[in-house]
Amino acid sequence: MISFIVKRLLQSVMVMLTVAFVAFALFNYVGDPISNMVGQDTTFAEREQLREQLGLNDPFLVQFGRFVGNAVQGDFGLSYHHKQPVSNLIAERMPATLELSFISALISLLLGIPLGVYTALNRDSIMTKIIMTGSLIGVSLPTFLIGILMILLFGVVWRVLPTFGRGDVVMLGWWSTGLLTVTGLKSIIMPAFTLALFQMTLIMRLVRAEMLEVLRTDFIKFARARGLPRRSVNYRHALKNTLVPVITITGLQIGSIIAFAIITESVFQWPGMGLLFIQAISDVDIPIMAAYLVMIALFFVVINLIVDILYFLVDPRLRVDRVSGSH
Amino acid sequence: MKQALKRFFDGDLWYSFSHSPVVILSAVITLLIILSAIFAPMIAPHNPFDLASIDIMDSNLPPAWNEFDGDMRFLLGTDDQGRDILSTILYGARISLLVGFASVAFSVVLGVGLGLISGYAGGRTDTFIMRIADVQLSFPAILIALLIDGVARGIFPRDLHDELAVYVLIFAIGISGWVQYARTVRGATMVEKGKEYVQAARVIGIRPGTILFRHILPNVTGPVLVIGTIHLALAIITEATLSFLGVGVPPTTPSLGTLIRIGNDYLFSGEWWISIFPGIALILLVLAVNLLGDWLRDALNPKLR
Amino acid sequence: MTLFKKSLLVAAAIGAIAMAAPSQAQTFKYAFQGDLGSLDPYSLNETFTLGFQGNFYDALTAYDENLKLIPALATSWENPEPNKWIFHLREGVKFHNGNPFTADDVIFSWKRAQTDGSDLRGRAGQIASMTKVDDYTIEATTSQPNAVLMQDLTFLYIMDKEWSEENNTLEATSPSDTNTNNYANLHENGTGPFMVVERQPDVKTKLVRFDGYWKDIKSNVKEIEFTPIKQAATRVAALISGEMDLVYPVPVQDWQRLDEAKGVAPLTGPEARTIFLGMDQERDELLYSNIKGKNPLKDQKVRAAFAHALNLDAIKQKIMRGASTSAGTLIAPQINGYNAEIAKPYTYDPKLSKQLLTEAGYPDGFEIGMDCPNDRYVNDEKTCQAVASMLAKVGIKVDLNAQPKAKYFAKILATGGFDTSFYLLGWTPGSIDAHNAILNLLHSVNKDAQQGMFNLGHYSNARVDELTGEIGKETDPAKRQAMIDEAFQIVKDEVGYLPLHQQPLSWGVRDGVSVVQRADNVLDFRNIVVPE
Amino acid sequence: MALLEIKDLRIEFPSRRGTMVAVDKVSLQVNPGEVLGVVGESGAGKSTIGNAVIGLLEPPGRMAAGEVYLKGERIDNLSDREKRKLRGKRIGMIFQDPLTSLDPLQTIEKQLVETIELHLDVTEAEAKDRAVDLLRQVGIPDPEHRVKQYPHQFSGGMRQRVVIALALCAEPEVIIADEPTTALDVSIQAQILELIKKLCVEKNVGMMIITHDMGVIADVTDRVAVMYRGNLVEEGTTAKILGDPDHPYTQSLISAVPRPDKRLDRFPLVEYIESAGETKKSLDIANHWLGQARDFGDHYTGPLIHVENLYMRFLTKNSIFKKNRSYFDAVKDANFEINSGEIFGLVGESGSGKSTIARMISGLYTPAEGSIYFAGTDLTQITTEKKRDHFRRQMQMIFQDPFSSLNPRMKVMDIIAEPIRFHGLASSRAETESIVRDLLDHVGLGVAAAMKYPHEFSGGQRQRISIARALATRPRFLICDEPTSALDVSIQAQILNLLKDLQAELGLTMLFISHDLPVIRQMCDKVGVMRYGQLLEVAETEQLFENPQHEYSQHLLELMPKLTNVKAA
Repeated sequence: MISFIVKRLLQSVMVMLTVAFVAFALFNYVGDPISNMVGQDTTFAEREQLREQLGLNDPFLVQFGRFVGNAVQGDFGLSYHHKQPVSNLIAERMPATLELSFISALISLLLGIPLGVYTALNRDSIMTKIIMTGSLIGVSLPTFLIGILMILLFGVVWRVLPTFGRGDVVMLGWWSTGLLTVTGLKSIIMPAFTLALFQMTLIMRLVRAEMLEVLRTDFIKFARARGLPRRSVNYRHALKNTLVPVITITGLQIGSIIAFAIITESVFQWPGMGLLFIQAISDVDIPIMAAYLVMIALFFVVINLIVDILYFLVDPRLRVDRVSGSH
Repeated sequence: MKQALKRFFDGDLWYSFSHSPVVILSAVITLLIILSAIFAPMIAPHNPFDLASIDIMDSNLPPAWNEFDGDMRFLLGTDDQGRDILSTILYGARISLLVGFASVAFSVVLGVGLGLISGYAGGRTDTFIMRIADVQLSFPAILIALLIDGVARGIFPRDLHDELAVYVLIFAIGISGWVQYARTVRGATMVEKGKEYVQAARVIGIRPGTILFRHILPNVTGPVLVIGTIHLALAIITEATLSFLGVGVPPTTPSLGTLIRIGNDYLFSGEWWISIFPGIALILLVLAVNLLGDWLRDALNPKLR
Repeated sequence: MTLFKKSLLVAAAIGAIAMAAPSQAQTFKYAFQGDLGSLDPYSLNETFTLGFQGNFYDALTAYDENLKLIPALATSWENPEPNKWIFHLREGVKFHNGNPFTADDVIFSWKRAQTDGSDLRGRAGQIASMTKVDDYTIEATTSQPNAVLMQDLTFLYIMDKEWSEENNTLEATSPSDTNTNNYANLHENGTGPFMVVERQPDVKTKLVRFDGYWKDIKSNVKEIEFTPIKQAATRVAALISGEMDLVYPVPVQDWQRLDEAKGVAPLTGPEARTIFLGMDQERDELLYSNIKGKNPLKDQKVRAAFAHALNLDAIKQKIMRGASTSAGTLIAPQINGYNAEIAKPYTYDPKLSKQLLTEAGYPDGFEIGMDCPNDRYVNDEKTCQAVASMLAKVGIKVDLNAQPKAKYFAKILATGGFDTSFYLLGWTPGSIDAHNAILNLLHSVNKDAQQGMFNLGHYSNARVDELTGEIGKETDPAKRQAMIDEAFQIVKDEVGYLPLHQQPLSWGVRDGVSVVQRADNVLDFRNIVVPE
Repeated sequence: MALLEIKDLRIEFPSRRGTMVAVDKVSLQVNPGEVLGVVGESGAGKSTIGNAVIGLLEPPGRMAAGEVYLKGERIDNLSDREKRKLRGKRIGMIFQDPLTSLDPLQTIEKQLVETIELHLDVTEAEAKDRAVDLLRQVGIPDPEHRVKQYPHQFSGGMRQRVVIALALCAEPEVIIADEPTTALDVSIQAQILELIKKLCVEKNVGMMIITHDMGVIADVTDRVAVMYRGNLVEEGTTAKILGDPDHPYTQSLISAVPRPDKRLDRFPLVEYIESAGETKKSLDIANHWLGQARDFGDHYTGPLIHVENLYMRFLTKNSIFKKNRSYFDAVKDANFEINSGEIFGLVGESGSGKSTIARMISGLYTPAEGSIYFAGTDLTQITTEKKRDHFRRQMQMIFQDPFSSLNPRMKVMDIIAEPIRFHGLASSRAETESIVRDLLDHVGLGVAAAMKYPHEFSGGQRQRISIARALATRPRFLICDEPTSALDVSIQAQILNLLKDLQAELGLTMLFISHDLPVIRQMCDKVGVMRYGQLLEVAETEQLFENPQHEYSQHLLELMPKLTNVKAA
C-alpha cells in the first residue's frame, strides 16, 4: 500500500512536470504579454527593457527551469497583470472554485446516483424514458447559453437569485466561504446547477449502465435465490458493487468539473481560479496560466490518488497483494 | 450484398431500431440536418458567407411572421449583419457537423490506434501510452483547445488563419478526446488478445500489425461506435462553448455555436431569434445524436438484450 | 469530530454577525468590464486604471466634468520662460493617514514615477528637473516648450513620501519587481475623497468616504463597492435585477431594454475615442492579398475608393444603434484642436468607389486581409464585419481576422513588426489634445524618437512631420489650431486613414442616481449623488 | 408424498420470431433424502426447470402451463412476496460458477448472517455461531477465522462449499443444484459431490441436480430424468437409465460417453440427433492438395518433437528491483518426445501447465529455459520470423473454445483461407477458394458454409471449422488443446472421430491435451501426467490406465467416474 502510494506519487510528479513543460512550450505562442502590461504611450525601448527584466528573452529551457525551480518552493512568480505573487492570487481564488466544484459535484452525485439506480431498476417504465431523454436535453445546450438563460429567468425576470458573484463571504482562517451566509448560498445555486448538469447526466448514465450490468451477475441471482428481499439485493449488494467502477469515473469527473468551471465562472462572474485563468489568457499573464495548469494537474493527480485509495478501501480484492494473472 | 442487406433487416439491430419511434425520429432528424447541411448551397435562400450579398441595412430583422418588421425574404429573421438566420443555420450546421465529425474521426484514429498498440503490446509501451493518457486527462478539452488555438495562431502565417480555424478546432477537440477511445480499445484489445482466434492467427504466423488491424480492430469497433456517437454530440457542444470563449471559426463564416454566441449579445435587447433558432437547431441535432448513441449502446450490448 | 463541530459553530456565529451588520451608509455599487490594474498610480498608464485611482489620489491638475483643465493640488502655475514652470501648491491638504501634503511629496512622486517599474515615465519624463522652492512652491524645467504639460500632469498622482518610505515602496509596482509585495499595489494613501478599505483584484474593491478631503464635493456617497463583470449580459442583468447602481459599458443594443425596464435607464454620450481604419502604405507588396508585386493601398485612388465604399451611416444606425458620431478625422469634438469642417465624413458613393478602383487598375477589386480586435471597442468585431461586407460590394474581398485584444495588439504593433495591411484601431489622445494624435498616428514612423509609433500603416508626409514638431512647441492657440487643421487636412486629402466614428459612452444607471459621464469614460466619484 | 412435485410444466420464451418452447410437458418428483439427476445436452431446457421452480425465470421467459407443489402445497401461483419467502428458506439453490456466485465486496460472514437472520428467528450472535457451524459442516477448515474473509480469498472448490453453506443456511427442504461441479477440477468435483450426497442423507433433504455430465449422474444420483429438446424422454433409477435405457436417445447418449475402461476404435455416434449425419465425405487424400507435398524436405526420422528441460515462468509481482520480483513456475523441467504419427496426450487438472507446454511448442510463449526440437531443429534458437514461418506451417493448433477461436467478423472462407494465403500455398484466388471448399467438405460442413459467419454455426460445427483451418497449412503436427471439453458429449464423439480419421489419413502427429481421462484413453498412444507444472509420469496409454506408477496418477484414476453399471456399447 505504502509502496503503491509512493509509486503513484512519483508518477504524479512526472505527470505534473510534463504538464508544466507542455504548458510552457505553448506559452511562447499565446501572445505578447508586454503589450498588455503597459499603456499605449509606453515607449518601445521601455517595453524591451521590461521584456528583458522578465526573462522573456531567455531560451525556453532556461525559463522552464526557472519556473520549475521556483514552483517547487511554492513560488509561481508575480502576475504580470496584478503585480502580485501568483500563489497568493491562486490561494485567494481557490476556495471559490473548490466550493463551487464541491457543491456541483455533490448535486450531480446526489441526483445522478439515485436517478441512475431508479432508471436501472425500472428499465422499461415511462418515467425512466422521460428521465433518460430529459437528461439529454440538459447536455444538448452549451453551458454558457444555459447560464445566460438562467440569469435571465431567475435573476432578471423573477429576481429571486443573484445574477453574479459569490455574495457575502466569511473568512475561516485563510479560507473564504460563501456557504455560511444567505446571500452566499443563494449565489451558488445557479452556477452550481449549471456546472452540475452535465456531470449529473453522465453519472446517472454511468450508474445505470453499471447497475444493469451488476444486476445480471450470478451473485445477484444467487442472492435472490436465497430469498433476500429486493431492497437488500438492489442496494446492499447491487448498488455497492455498482459504485466501485463509478468511483473512478466520478473522480475524473470532479477533476473536469474544476476545469469546466472556467465557463460557469465566466458567465456568473464567480471569483474563482477559472475566472482568473480566463482573464489571464486575455492578459497573456503567463505566470498565472502556468500556475493554473499545474494546479489543475495537481488536482487531477490528488483526486486520482484518492480514487485509488478509495478503491483499496471499497474493494477487498485489492487489499491483499493480488497475483496478477499475466498469462 | 443482397444477402447482407437481408441479414441486416432481419437482425436485432434493425428490429430494435424499427420498433422505437424515438430512435426513428432521432435518426430522421439527424439525417435531415446532415442532408440539409450538405445541400445548404442548394436549399438555402441566401448565401450568408458571401459578404457582397448581405446588407447591413437588413440587420436584426425579426422572423417573417412578425407583424411590424417581418420581411418575407428572411423567414427566421436576420442577425446583426443582415444575414438570413435560416440560411446561416444551414451553413452553420455544415461547419458544426464538419468540426464534429472530423474531430471525432481524429480522436478515433488516434485513440483506437494507440489503444490497439497499448493493449496488444502491453508492458512498457502500454505503461508509456497510458501515462500520456493520464497527462492528457489532466488537460480538459476546453483548456487544450484554448492553448492549441493560441499556439496555432502563433505558428501559422496569418493568411492561413481563416482556413485554419476549422482545422485548429478539429485538432483541439480531437486531441482531447482520444483518451477515452484509447482506454476502451485497450481494454477490449486485451480481452480480444487473449481470445483463441488471435492465438490461432499467431500460430499461423500472422504478423502483429496484421493481427491488430485485420483481426482485433473489427472486433473492438462496437464500443468505439457508441463512444463516437456521444462524442460527436459533445464535440459539437464543445465547438459552441469554445466560440463563447472567443476561440472558434471566424464570425464571417459562423458555425451554430458562433451564431448562438453572436445572438447571446442580443438576448436582452429582445432580438431573441438570433440565438434561439440556432439554439433549437443545436438542441435538435445534439439530442438526436445522443439518443441515437444511447440506443446504439443498448442495442450493441449483447448483455442488455 | 468535536473539533469540526466547534469550528462549525464558530463559523455560524461569524456568519450571523456578518449577516446582521446593517448597512448604514449610502452604498454605491457599480460594475465595469474589467478591473484596475493596480492601486499603485504609476503601474499602468491606462485610462480606466488612472481614472479609478483619481478617486483616492489627486494630481497637481485635474479635469472637470467637461474635461476642462482645473487646478487640484496645485492652486496655480506660471510659465515664466518657455522651459520653466512654477507651481504653487495647495495648503492644508491631508493624506488619508493624516500626513500633510507638501512639496517634498510632489518631488518624491515625480521621481517615483520615473523608476524602472513605472508605466508613467512618459508623462513624468516631460519634466526634466524639479526643485523645491519652499514647502508649497516648486520650480520645474522641461527640455522643450510644452503646450500640454498641464494636461499630462492630470494623471500623475501625488503619493505620500513618508508613507512610501515607511512601507518601503520607493519604486513603482512592476511584475519584474524583486520586492515581490509592493505595498502600494494593494494599499493606497492618497489625498482623494475616497479611501480603499478592501481590495480583491478582479473580485471586489471597497472604498469609503475620506472625511478630511480638502474640497467640497457634490457626492453624498459614504461607501462604494466596485465589481468587475466581464460578461456584458451578466453585467446588464446585475443592473436590471437591482444588484447594481451603475454598470458600464452597456451594449448599445441593450439601451432599449434598459429604457423599458423599471428603475433603470441608459446614460449615453459621445466618447473622446475615435475609431478608424488604417492601411499599409509602406510595403511594396500587401501581406495578405492576391495582388502580387505591388501594393494597391499605396495608390491614393484605391484608398479613396475604400473611403467612398464605407456607409458610415449604416454602421451608425445598425451596429451602433444610432449612438455613435460618424467621423471624418481622427480626433473627437472634445479634443483640443478639433475642427468640425475637417471632421465631415467622406461621402458614401459606391459608384465613385468602383470607378476609382477601375481607374487605379482594379476593376474587379482584390483580396485583402483585415485585422480586428473583438473585445476592445464597442461592437468592434461587428463593425469590421460590416466594413468587410461593404467593401465586398465594390469588389474588395476582405479576409477578416478578429481576435482578442491581447493577440491583436501583439500582432499589429511595432513589437509584432506591424504585421497588418488593414486594421481597425481606436485612439483617445491621453492629453485631450490633437498633438498626441498627430504625433502617434500621423508622424512618420521613427522608432528611436518614439514618433509615429501607432502609425501602423506607415503613413508618411514630410509636411505633416514638420508640422508635428511645430504644434508641440507652439503655445499660441490660434497659430496652433491652424497648424493642426493643416495636418489633418493633408491626411484627409491623401486618405491616409479611414475614420469611422466616435463611439458612444454607454452606461446603465439606476433611477435617482446622479453621475457625470465624462467623455474619457472616467467615472469620477466626486460627482455621484444617490437618493437619501 | 413427494417433497417437490412438478406437473406438466411448460416454459415459453416469447420473442419477435415466435415463441420458443424451452420446456414442455415435464413432470418430475423429488423425494426426501433422494437425489434426482436431470441430465441432458445444452439446450435441453434443464436449467429453466430449476429457475422456474424457485420463480426466477429470466424475462421474457414464463411458465405457460403446469403446476409446482412443495409438500403438496402449490407454489407456482404464489405472489412474488410469498415466493421470495420460500427461496432460501424452503428451497435452496446452488449455481454452476462458484467464482461469481458470491458478492465480492462482503465477507462470507456478512453474507451468511444476512441470509440466516432473514430466514431464522435468531439473534445476531446466534447467526454468527451458525455461520461458523455451517462452514464447518461443509468442510471448510478453520471456519472461525475464515468466516471473516472475503470470497476472493477462497479457492474455487472452497467457494463452492461456501455457496452450499449459503444454500443450507435455513435448512431448506429441497435443494436445486444447477451444474454444481462443472467449473471444478476432477478432484474437487469428487469432494463436492461427496459432500452433497452426505448432506442430502444427513439432513434428509430432497435434491435435484441438473447436469450434462454422466459421471456426476453415475456418482451421486438415485434417480435420473433425461431431457431432450425441452421434453422429458425417460425417467428411472440411475442403474436402470445407465445400464438399460429404453429410449433411443438415452441409449445413444450413453453410448457416446467416452469409456474409461477400454479403448475403442471409434466413438459410437448419437444417432438420435439430426446432425449426426454430418460426417466427413470421403476424399482421395493421396491425389488431393492436402495429401500432396507432404514431403517437408528434412527426411528426419527421429522423434518429431523432442522437449528438453523446458521451463516457463510468469511474473507475478513486478518491481523495479530484481530481488523483489516474484515468479510463478508454470512448467518445471519438462522432458518428453513425440514420435511421428503418434498421438501424445497430456493430462492434468487446471493450472497443471499442460496448456502452457502446448503454447510453448506452438510458439505462443517463449520458454524461460530449455529446448524444443521439431524434426531435429531447436525452435528456441530460431531468430528470424521467416525461418520460424517454415515451422509454423508444419504445426497447427486446435483450441478449446469454439466460440472464441474463430474471428466473429470474418467469413468462414476468409478464416480458412488466411493460412493458405499467408504461407503462399496456393497460386491463385480461385485455387485457394477451391481448397477451402474441399476442406469444408472434408470436415463435414459442406461447401455452403464458406460464405457464412461463425455465429451461424453450432459449437461442434465451429470446431470443425477450426480443424479445417488447422489443416489448411498442410501440417504434419497438430496440437489439440482440450478440443472437445466445451462440447456436448454427442458432439464430442463426432469431433474425436473426425480427428482420429484425419490423423490416420494424413499420418499426422498430435499433441492432445485434456483433463478428461476417458477421452485421453480413447485418443492417445502415449500419455504424460502433469501436476503443478511438473510432468510426473509418461507412459503408454494402456499401461498408464492399467498400471499407473505415480501416486498422483493413481489418485486421478481413482477419482475418474467409473460408470461401472453402464451398459456396454
